[in-house]
Formats: sequence, C-alpha cells, structure tokens
Amino acid sequence: MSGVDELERVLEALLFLSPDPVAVPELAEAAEVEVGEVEAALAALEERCAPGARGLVVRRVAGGVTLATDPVAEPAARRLLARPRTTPLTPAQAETLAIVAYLQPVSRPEITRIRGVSAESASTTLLERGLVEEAGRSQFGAVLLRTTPLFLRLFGLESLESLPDVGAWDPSPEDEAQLRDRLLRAGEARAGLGADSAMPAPDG
Amino acid sequence: MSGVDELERVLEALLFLSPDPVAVPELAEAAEVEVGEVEAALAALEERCAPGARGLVVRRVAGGVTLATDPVAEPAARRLLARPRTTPLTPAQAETLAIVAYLQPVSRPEITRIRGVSAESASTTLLERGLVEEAGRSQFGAVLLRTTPLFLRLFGLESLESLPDVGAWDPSPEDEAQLRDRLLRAGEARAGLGADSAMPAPDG
Amino acid sequence: MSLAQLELDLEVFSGPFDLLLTLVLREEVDLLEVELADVVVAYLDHLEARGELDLEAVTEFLVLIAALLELKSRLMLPREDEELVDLEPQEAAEELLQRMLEAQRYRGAACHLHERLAAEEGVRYRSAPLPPELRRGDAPEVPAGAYHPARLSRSLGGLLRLPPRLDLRHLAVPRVSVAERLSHLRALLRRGGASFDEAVRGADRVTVAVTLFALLELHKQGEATWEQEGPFGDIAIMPVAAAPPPRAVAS
Repeated sequence: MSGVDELERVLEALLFLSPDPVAVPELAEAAEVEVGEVEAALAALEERCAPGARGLVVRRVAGGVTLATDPVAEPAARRLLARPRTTPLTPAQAETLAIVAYLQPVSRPEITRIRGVSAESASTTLLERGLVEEAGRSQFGAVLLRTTPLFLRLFGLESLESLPDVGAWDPSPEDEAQLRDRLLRAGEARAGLGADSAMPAPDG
Repeated sequence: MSGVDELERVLEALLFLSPDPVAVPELAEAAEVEVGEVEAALAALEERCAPGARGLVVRRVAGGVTLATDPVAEPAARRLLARPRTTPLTPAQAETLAIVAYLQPVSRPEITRIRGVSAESASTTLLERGLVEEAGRSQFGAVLLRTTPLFLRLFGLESLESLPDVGAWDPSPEDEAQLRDRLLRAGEARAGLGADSAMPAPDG
Repeated sequence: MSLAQLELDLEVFSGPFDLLLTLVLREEVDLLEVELADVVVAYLDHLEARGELDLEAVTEFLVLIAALLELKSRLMLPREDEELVDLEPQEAAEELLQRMLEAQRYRGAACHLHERLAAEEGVRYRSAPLPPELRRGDAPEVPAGAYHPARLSRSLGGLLRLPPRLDLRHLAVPRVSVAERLSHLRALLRRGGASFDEAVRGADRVTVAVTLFALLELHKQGEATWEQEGPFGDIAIMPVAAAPPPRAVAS
C-alpha cells in the first residue's frame, strides 16, 4: 500500500461494501497497514465527507466505522425506496403461486413436477416477499407451502374460496384431486419436451 | 431542491442506498427535479469520482446508474469480506450465456441445437447464479430463458444493445467460401464414387 | 483441462489441438491424413496424466472429435445407404456449414463475454439491506388488490394444457421386428436353408441387422447353424443336422 491517498480510497471502498460497521483493526488487517495509518486515512476521509461536503458521511458506531447517507437525502430516499412497491410477478412466479394457491399445501418437488421445470428460485422469491409460507412437512419430509394472508390482500381476495374458477381456462372443471392429477400429467409431458435429449422419445 | 451541489449530494446518497441501478427518470422523480438537472449533477459526480480520485466510481449499467468500488480496493475487499468476487465462467457456461444474451428469449432445446451438446448443467448453473432467468414458455411449453439485470451489472453493460453485433464473429467471407467449397467437393467426391470401389482403410 | 492445452504430436501435425482444428478447416492440413485415433489416444493420455475428469472439457472434446469424424467420413466413405441419407450431398454440406458457422459465431461471442467479465474484475457493488426507516413492503403499506386474481387462474389454466404432440414423421421408424424376421428365416430353413445374402436381398440396413439378430436367436434355440468360408464371404444358413445347401455366389 503506497501513500495515504490510495489507502483512503481503499478504506472508502471497504466501508462502502460492508453492510455493518467495521472495526479499525479489521480495516488495518484488510489493507495490510498499521492501525495508525488507518486512523490517519480515516481522519482524512472524515474531513472530505464533512457534513455538507458530500452525500455520504463517516460514522463511528458500535465499535466500528461505517458510511451513512447525509440527512439531506432523506426525503428523496423515502420517495425512491420507501414507497410501497408491488413488483410485477414473473411468469415463473405466477405459475408457482397459482399452484400453491389452488393445491395448497403443496411441496416444492410437486411444484417442479407440475411445472416440468424447477421452481426453486421462484418459490424462494415468493417466500421472501411473504406471499407464501412454510406449512409443515409432507410424509416424505418435503417442506409444504401455502399462501399467506398478505397473498389474499394483494390479490384482493376475501378467502381462498374466492379464487377464480379455472373453468374459464379449462373446459372441464373437475374436483381438486383430478386437477392435481391432470396438472402432473401435463407437467411430465412438458418436462419431456424441455429435456435436452436431441431426439424426443417416440411417445413424447 | 436548491443548487446543483445539494442535488449531487442527494444523488450520491440515493445511489449508495439503492440495491439496484436506478434509472435517471426515477432519480429525477425522487429528487423532484428535471431529468436534465439530474444528468448535469450526475456528470459532476462522475467527474469527482473519476478513476483514481476516490474509492468509488459511478457506473451506468443495466439501464441505470449505480456506485461501485474502484478495482484498487479489490485485494483488500477480498481479505475483508473473505469471499471471491465472481467465479469465472466455464467455456460451456459462457457459450450458453452468449446464446441466451443474443437470442433471448430462447429455450434449452434451442441452445442445445446450436451448441450441438446438452446445455442442461450450464443453464442450471447460470440460473442458480442469477445470470439468466425464466421468461415464460414457448408454444411447445419449453421454458424460455433470458438474461437478468444482474448479468448486465456483472458484465458492465448498460443494456443489451451494448453487446457488439454477433456478426462480428462470423468467419470472413473467404473462410466461409473455402469451407463451403471444401464440403461441396467432399460431397461430390462421395457421390462420384461407385458402390464397388474399395473402401479406404478405416484409420479414423 | 482446456482443449487448448492438448498438445499433439502426430505424423502430419505437431502442435495444439485448437491449431489443428483451424488448419483442418482452412484445409492447410488434409484431414484424410490425420489419424484421429491418435488424437483420441493423446487426449486419453492427457486425461490420465491429470487424474481427474472435467466433464465439460470432455464433452467439448467429444463434440469436436465427432465433428471431425463426421467430416472425415464424408471425405472417405464411398456412398452411404440411400435410405438413410435423405439429404442431397450439397444440402447436407450446406447444413453442416451453417451449423459450423453458427456454433463458431457463439463461441466468439462467448470469448467476448469472458473478456468483459475479466475487465470487470475488481468492480464490486454494494449489497446491504436498507436502513430500517426505509424498508419497504411493510404489510400496512401494501395496497390491497395490487394483483389481479385472474392472473392465477390463467397461469394454472396454462399449466393444464397438454403440449402438442411432437411431429415425428421425419424420423425413420423401424418397422421390422425380430419375430417377423424369425418367421422369414424359418420359412427359408423349411426349404432346406439359404444364404444370408438371399435372406436379406433388397433389404435396408436395419432389416439386415434385425435379420442377423433373428439368426442368432435361431442358433441359440438350436434350430439353425451356419457356415462362412472366409471373412466378408457369404453365410450359408442351414437347419440343424441338415447338409449345407450349395454355396451361393457372393455378390
């Protein structure tokens, strides 16, 4: 590490990357310099980030150093980031959510069989966004998923009974067990299609 | 909002807080100023973050603006965060990613056809790494793939349009003509040989 | 192991495999003179020396060596069975050419992506949760009815549709069965035997192969035996314990 200037740049980058405050000795170790040099570089950085000079300020909190935003940006940040946002569902998420909504509780492997392709990332996103939640385990030990109250509210549904009839998209409305069977059959046919075999199976 | 200085500070703070690149109109809306003012303030910020000036740089990627670290901090960041930045792509993954990037949305069987070899494990890895995602289904029910904003960010691309024309890697017309000639001559030689002629020793 | 590292030392060529490919495609090395078997052996030696199996690299090698074999077989084989080749030589060459060009295009694009990613080395983006006061998506702030329920039934309805059956008419479906060839051979045996050439006269390659299976089956069952005077000679088939029929003239 040569010169305070470069060290100051490195420290700024490290503080930028760390979600939590970093202790000075940790910074010194990462930058492979002495604690005293870090302190000197931090002082220079603090001066350049003095209130009013930039959008970021250096804060000493919880036994460490961290970068934070200047309060001047607070209203704009609220407008940009804090407004309630409902990101549109991707096709994969909508398919996964529909399966959970109509067949719940349902396991991930079952969702995969119905879709003919892995639902891993879609169901993880739905879990993170609070639209589905875990509901115990199946007899084979797979985690079961069901929809949440937030799901009902986002879709403006009073209860699961108010889910729209699939009949509009399927000329022969049937009871749930049959629905599941038919979904699985269609899913397996699709999985055969999506497979990378150069030559489809003769009964494909 | 008074003066470019304060706007520049606000923008820096917004970019610091935002987990993804932010489009300029969104920044303008959050800061309650015109797009032109945002562009001017961003230009000033970019200048102050010119390579070598600070630990952070302003990047235009994935259709928006974002802050990133200057590579000068990479060794220290590696030590502090104890994780490598990105695993390099295997040749199979790079080829699969290239096909998705240029032909999206594209199905796995189509990728397989172009590569002449299964794309199953490569595309699964790309999905897991978040570089590609599902984009609905083809008319035959095969899942279609497209690249993600993360792909644009990791590859430093402002948009898919910043990818060079794929024709750039076509063989020269001379090479192509030679190859064609060669294959045609091989075909003629074969057609011209009678069934009775001796077969060359199979040394292949 | 990257294929670029595979060093070859052949009679007509010595250098890296990648270079050999390029030279073959530019016709600076005559593929007919390249012993592809030696290339395979060199590759196997490399694999063994390395002691580990990189499936991606092995697959890549298989694809390339298969392409070379295809090209070489086109160069050296007199003529294939008409029934198995439904493309005219020119069409076949054109199709092969287009496929090679397309694959080459995306290999080039892949290299470009590699370089781009390498150029981004050291650029890192922040990933940190928003400060608590800015966290979005808190339940009370989420508007009710943001999504339309019809999206769900439509998605499920889409999943219920069975994909259309694939059209496989372009694939040659073998229509010949072992049972059918068995009865054909048995009919010939009842007449005292036959030569294999007679048994498969005018038949396509698949039928010839299935007839051979049927013949093996008859031998196993103890119904037939055979004689072949020399390599590539005709095969005389006869019922067990019966005298061989006069040897048919080899075609």
